[in-house]
Amino acid sequence: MRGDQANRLNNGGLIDRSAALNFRFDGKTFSGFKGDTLASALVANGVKLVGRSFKYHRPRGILTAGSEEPNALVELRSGARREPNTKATTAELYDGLEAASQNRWPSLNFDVMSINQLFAPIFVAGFYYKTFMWPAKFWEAIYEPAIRRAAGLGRAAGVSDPDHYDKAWAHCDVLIAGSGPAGLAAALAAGRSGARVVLCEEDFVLGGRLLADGGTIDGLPASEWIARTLAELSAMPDVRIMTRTTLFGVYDGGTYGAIERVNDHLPVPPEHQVRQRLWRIVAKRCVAAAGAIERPIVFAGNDTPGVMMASAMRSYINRYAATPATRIALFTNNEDGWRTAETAIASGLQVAAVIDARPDVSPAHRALASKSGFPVLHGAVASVDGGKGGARKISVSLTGGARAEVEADGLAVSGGWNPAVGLTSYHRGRPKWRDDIAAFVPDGAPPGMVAAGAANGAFGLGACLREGFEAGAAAARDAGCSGNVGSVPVADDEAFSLTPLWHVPGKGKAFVDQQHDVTASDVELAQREGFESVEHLKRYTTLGMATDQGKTSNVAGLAIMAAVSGKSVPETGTTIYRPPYVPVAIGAFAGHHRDENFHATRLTPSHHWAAEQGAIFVDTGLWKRAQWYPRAGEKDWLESVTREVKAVRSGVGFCDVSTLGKIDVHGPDAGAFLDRVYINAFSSLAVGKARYGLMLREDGIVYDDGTTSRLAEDHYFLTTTTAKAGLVMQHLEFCRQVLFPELDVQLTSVSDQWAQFSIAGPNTRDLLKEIVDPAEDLSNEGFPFMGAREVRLRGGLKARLFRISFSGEMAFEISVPARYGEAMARNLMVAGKPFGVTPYGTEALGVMRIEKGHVAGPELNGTTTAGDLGLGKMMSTKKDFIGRVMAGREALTAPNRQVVVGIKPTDKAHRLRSGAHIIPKGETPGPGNDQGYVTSVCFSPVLDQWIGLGLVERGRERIGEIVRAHDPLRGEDYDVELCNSVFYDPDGGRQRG
Amino acid sequence: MKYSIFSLARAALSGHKNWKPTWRDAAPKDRYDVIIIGGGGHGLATAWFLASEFGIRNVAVLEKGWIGSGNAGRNTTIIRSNYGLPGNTGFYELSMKLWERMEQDLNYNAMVSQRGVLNLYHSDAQRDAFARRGNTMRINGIDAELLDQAALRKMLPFLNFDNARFPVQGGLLQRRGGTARHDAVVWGYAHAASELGVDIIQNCEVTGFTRDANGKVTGVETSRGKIGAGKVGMAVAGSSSRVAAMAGLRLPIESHVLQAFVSEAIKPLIPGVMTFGAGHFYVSQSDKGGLVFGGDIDGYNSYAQRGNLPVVEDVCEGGMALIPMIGRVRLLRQWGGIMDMSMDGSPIIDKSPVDGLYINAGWCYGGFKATPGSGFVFAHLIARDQSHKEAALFRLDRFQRGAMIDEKGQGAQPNLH
Amino acid sequence: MRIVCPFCGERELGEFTYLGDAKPQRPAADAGEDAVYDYVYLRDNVAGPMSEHWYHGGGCRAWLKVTRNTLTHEISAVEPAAGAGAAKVGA
Amino acid sequence: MAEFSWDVRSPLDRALIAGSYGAQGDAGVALTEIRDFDLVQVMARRGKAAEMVKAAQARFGIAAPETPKAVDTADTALIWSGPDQFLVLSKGGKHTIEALAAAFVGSASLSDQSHARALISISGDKARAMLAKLSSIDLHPDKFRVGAAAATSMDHTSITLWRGKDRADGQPVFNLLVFATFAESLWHTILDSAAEYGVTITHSEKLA
Repeated sequence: MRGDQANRLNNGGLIDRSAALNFRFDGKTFSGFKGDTLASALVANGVKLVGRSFKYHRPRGILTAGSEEPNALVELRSGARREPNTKATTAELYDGLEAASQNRWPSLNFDVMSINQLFAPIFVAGFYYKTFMWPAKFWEAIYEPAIRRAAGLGRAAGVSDPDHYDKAWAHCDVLIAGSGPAGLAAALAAGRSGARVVLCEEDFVLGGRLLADGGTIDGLPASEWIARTLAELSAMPDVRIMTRTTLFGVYDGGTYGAIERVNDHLPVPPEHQVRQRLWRIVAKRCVAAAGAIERPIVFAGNDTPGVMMASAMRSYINRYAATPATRIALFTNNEDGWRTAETAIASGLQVAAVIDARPDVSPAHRALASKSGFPVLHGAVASVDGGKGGARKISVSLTGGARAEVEADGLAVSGGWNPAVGLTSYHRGRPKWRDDIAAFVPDGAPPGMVAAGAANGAFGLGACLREGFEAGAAAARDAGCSGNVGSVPVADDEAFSLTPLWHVPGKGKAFVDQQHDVTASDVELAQREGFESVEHLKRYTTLGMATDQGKTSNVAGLAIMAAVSGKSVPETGTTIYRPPYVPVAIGAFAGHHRDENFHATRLTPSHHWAAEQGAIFVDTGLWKRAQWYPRAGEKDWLESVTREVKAVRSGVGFCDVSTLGKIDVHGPDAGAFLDRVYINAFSSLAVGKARYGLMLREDGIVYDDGTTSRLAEDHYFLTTTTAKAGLVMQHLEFCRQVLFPELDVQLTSVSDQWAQFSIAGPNTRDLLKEIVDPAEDLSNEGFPFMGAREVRLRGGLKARLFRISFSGEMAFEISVPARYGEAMARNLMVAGKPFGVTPYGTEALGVMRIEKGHVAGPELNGTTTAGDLGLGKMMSTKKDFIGRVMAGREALTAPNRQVVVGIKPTDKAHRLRSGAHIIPKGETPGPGNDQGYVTSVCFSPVLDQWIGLGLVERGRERIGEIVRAHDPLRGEDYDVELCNSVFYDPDGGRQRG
Repeated sequence: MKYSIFSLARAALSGHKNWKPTWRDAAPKDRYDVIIIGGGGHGLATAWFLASEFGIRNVAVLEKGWIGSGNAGRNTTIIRSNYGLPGNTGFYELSMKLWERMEQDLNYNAMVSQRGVLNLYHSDAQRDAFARRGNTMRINGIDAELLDQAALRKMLPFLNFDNARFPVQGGLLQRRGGTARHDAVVWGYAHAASELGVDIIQNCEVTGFTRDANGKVTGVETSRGKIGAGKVGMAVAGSSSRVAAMAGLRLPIESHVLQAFVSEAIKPLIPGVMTFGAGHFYVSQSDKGGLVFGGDIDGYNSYAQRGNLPVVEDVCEGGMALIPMIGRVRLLRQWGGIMDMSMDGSPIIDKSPVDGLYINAGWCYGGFKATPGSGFVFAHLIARDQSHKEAALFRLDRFQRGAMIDEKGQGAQPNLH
Repeated sequence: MRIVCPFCGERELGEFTYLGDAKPQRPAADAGEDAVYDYVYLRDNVAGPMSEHWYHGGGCRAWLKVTRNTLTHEISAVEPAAGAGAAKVGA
Repeated sequence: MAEFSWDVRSPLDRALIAGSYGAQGDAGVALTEIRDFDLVQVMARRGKAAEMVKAAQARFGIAAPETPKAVDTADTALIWSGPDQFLVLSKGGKHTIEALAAAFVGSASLSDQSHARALISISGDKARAMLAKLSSIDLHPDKFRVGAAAATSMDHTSITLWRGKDRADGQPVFNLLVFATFAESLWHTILDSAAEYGVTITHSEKLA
């Protein structure tokens, strides 16, 4: 093996010989050229052994020159950018590329696991289902770890992906997959019609098979025709050509998924650029011109390095000027395969023999053989000798029974072509069989999609151009574009004569799925064991489940199954085709949405002020909320929170509660509307008043709660919990638009319009007087509990003031337009200074609500009724409302339901924890006496102990009972007392005062 | 045919020519004591338990396609018994115990792998909910551990702890949870049931029920003719409404699409099963090496067995948010299954209002882990005409009574369960 | 999937939220528990064209009645809910 | 008596750093935040769409948009925001909710959104390429013409988008209203999307 491109032809190829690129494979340095793939550069350097197979660790080389490659998989790049299972055949060469073979130890050349080949007689399809059952404990301990280590292919980086990804949308009239002759012709026709066109090509150069097979189009050599076509397309402003972009999926409504490898051809993406971009392309029509995939023939030793698809060999020779072998044999069952012999001869390579499975060979080819001096053998390849050094000798079963041997270091194989039916089958359309080409062609394509060219079973160049052109023109027409399409590109149609041959019986392992090491005898075994359905075949043998998704193996596998089960290939049928057409990086599907950008972040109007204060923030849905405001010297969160609570209960504090959902309910029927969505009445609420409301789902379970105020006869201001804001808006719009369209009511979210602060504590009124215009009457008479109205602040700003209390203290909530939110926080600090004003966070808010026995999220858990929450009396009996009827069902009104109750440890020093279960004293915990659980806890500075709320069976009837808080998860079990859920100021004097 | 390493070695000597079919491909007889509609895991398990536990061997399993062609072969293979509500907790533990002996019971390696199932939490509220659930499990004799962040950092250092929108704070771990090879479960039950005389009839689609004058079901009409039966059980999750409609029933069920995904095979990367608590993503790694992952249902009614891109993106976003090292691992294949989404997220195993017809339905996306338990309690119900005690709350009339089993607390909106 | 919002035009799936079958009608206040049970819990679960409620929450906030085939996802009709754009009622 | 200042802060006050961002060279995207505007949502009452249109005509001298469009007067933009509703965007207090109340009595409900949104103007020759990463709607010059509007989403966040008059250099201008509490988050996403094209960032007190 030499590192100097010894197998590079001196002329030709679409490589830039002025741009030499160095790369490393398994630690050895090689060179290649710009325009190479890793595979072509390896070929040019004479590297034949590239990987090891999945199960038997057999030496493998390069089989194809495209994304269907099963064997030549490498770990590309290194460190955090290591990409396992990268196909060398599609990896674009760049300077400094690093690649390593995979699934071998310690080295590719000497792989210990190749010992598996010795056990091959036992390691047949499905062997693991029949053993490893005893002793039962050994599976996880011994067998499975060994199997897991042996399986898998490459190694993932194991550290965070350092690259960025994004996603984008594109819209077009006509989307074209593939830039071979059919795709380019489709683009020409559609573009000339005036259609908006997007053409996706997975390769980094346009042309498809033209790049390797050439031809004459409109009297021009293919390369010139491509250049001319590209020039014409580039001049069309609404034609977008995307190379390095694979259309991988078809979704509903003409939405397509494509992956653009924006910078995979560079060592690292340039600054500010992404590695890959996921495209969602919306297209009125799609032309699938993704070509066809040449299929192997299954024979013993068909996985030997040096055995290569005939078309791939042409690609390496013609496109890359790299010779996979010096003395080539060709095994074909069709006319097209012969092109490889022609190519080899034209490039000065030796042709050892052509083995043609057909009864006849054309006179032209016979003449070629005699002129070039190689034999034409009628028959089939029986086996290939060779190992990791590559093929050496090919033995042939001649028609009639005799045998022959051919010395060659390369064997080109052509079993015919399978149209790429993936895209057209993703809506579960089943491709249909065509006898003349012995292949499946698209049928039942997704709406708006049509296949053209080789993807549709048209293998001649002229036919590809005609079909592509017509499909492009028709697609544009269907999309409403009627420009003059001009004339169709013209080329000759080559003959395509094929005699189907799938499998050459014989001794030795003959591989159907090379990556998964599925052999012809595995297929036969599956049939013998009853796994005859193609889906069973796939699942039992893993045929077609490797990284190539069976692109080179599926049809051969089911043809062999058909043969052994005595059915035809179409009767046997295909498995379901599933996207993506090529594997797509998970990072690309995620795009920008990772790390801190996983989801959007909502900030309260006072966020930056709170951050300045050193607040600790907590995630509440998308919100960041101030959780507490630590001060120097405080040893933990509990000390800070306790200080905040005490400051509120003894003086005054404030908290940004802008996260509450806020909805303007307008219209003459606003009151009637609210009567239907709340269990209690709102039409009777006086203007200037607020009322607590409870909403049920239609199934009678509590949905949400909040305070709603009547600001005008036809204007209510409704608040929701932070968690349910969006959902309640959606629910109310459903009620308004669907359930009660007869009501004249309008809804607008004003959640973001208002910065809302709760100001609480005995000194609240004193503080407010500093903020509010002195003309406003804030006295208990002038602004009583549950009052709500607009007020003017000092300086003239208008605000809304609500006398409502969550903390149980004398409290108001004040709303100012959001851009004043930060100023409000600052002003409250200034105005409150004489009163020791203390900003408090959600923890202190939570402590005070528990002390006060208010229910919140942990109690409104989607399974509790109004009765469970102790709010059953709010349910109006005078009106219908959402959830009324279902709330009355027997199990929801049963006397033994778990209801909200207060809980406190009998040992005042003991901490109470949420999630502890309630078990009667003296009983062994079990499913029969699990009577409920602790929902919310806090350390109550007022009671100087941990307290909580819980949902406990018949809890309200059991006040004073001592029960067990059972918490085996945390190894605790202690006595608690069930008590009134209102721990603090039960008669409510403080909030009314 | 007994499977073991010895039988394999023997077979190897004869070139594996002597293996018999894993199950007999039977043709329908005129009449059976019990017909099970649906040759998935649940149906085959039911047949096996009828034969092995309840002595009813004149049983047919009717499958419209090939066995395991429905959700049994399309799921993400997770087994666990970490449920929090009465009805579910005991039932799934019964199922877990049956998983633990399945391979010996069936003489078939279903690769039951108790590698642990970890639900991650990202907030105090989630931790508290997990504590409640974990304690329920412990009270029911099920293993559960509440782990904090420090423990997770040691155990799973690759999770995104420090650069995350919603940092992982801890998790609820059930070590006995894990995975099993889904197809092998189907084949194993088919193999064992067939050995006991159960007829497994593929390509036999039920098109209607035959009823007597009293309305009692007397058999089924199929694409392969009428077949009589003493009792008929349906285990056709995904198609429950369609089959029930043939008997004139409407069910509290909607059919939804759940997508699932597998990556290319890579060397072992992720040890157990884990579920993201701040997005829709869960993942395990198959023995073959692929990351098997999924998320939420697409959210709209569907029988199409395929989904759309927004959910693919949503799931991968969750994956990248939780495990940023999987960015360069490639998604290999996506597929979709039809979920029987019930109105409270829990299954229905009950006699139907039609005499002689028994319903096993509403598995949402949790049916795989239930396979052995479901088969056992359904067989019990059919054989004894009485609910097994661990399935006593899975009644069809629970919605009328208000006795829902709603783990997620989402109410009668199936796409939220 | 793409839905042609009668107000906004064609939009992608991500802008919409699904509720479900639009056929069940909320029973009158005096219809009784069985009728409400039926409305809340029982579904035809149609395999084929089905009328459904979708919410254009990521757009104009209109509730829509969409006729969609649950076997193919093909959408054949979209109309606004009775109260979406009701300002034009009688106008 | 304590001294207060009621200074206003736009939701992007902290996040917006005027200057250039991302790739060097000629910036492909220009981002301008427009601050301190009045914005009123006008929603027709049941059966009163025609009256609302009439009232708008009387008040603004032009018909309010009944389809997804934005129309300008000398001092306002009326932007469609949903069926039978539109937004009135203005500066300087001429069309505040108080000022508009009388005009729509009986025909429409008004809701003040002045502080509920941030307004970002996006322009430049890469504006469309950048927006294609965020918006699923088709912004092709022939499909989303000057004056076109959309109630849509970006990054799962509801927004209102409309195309303003082209810049003097012929480059398109897209105006985007986003909910205020989401603004900083979306802003960072926009910057992330625009970085590869180069960005110039400014803020302005004037409507474009």
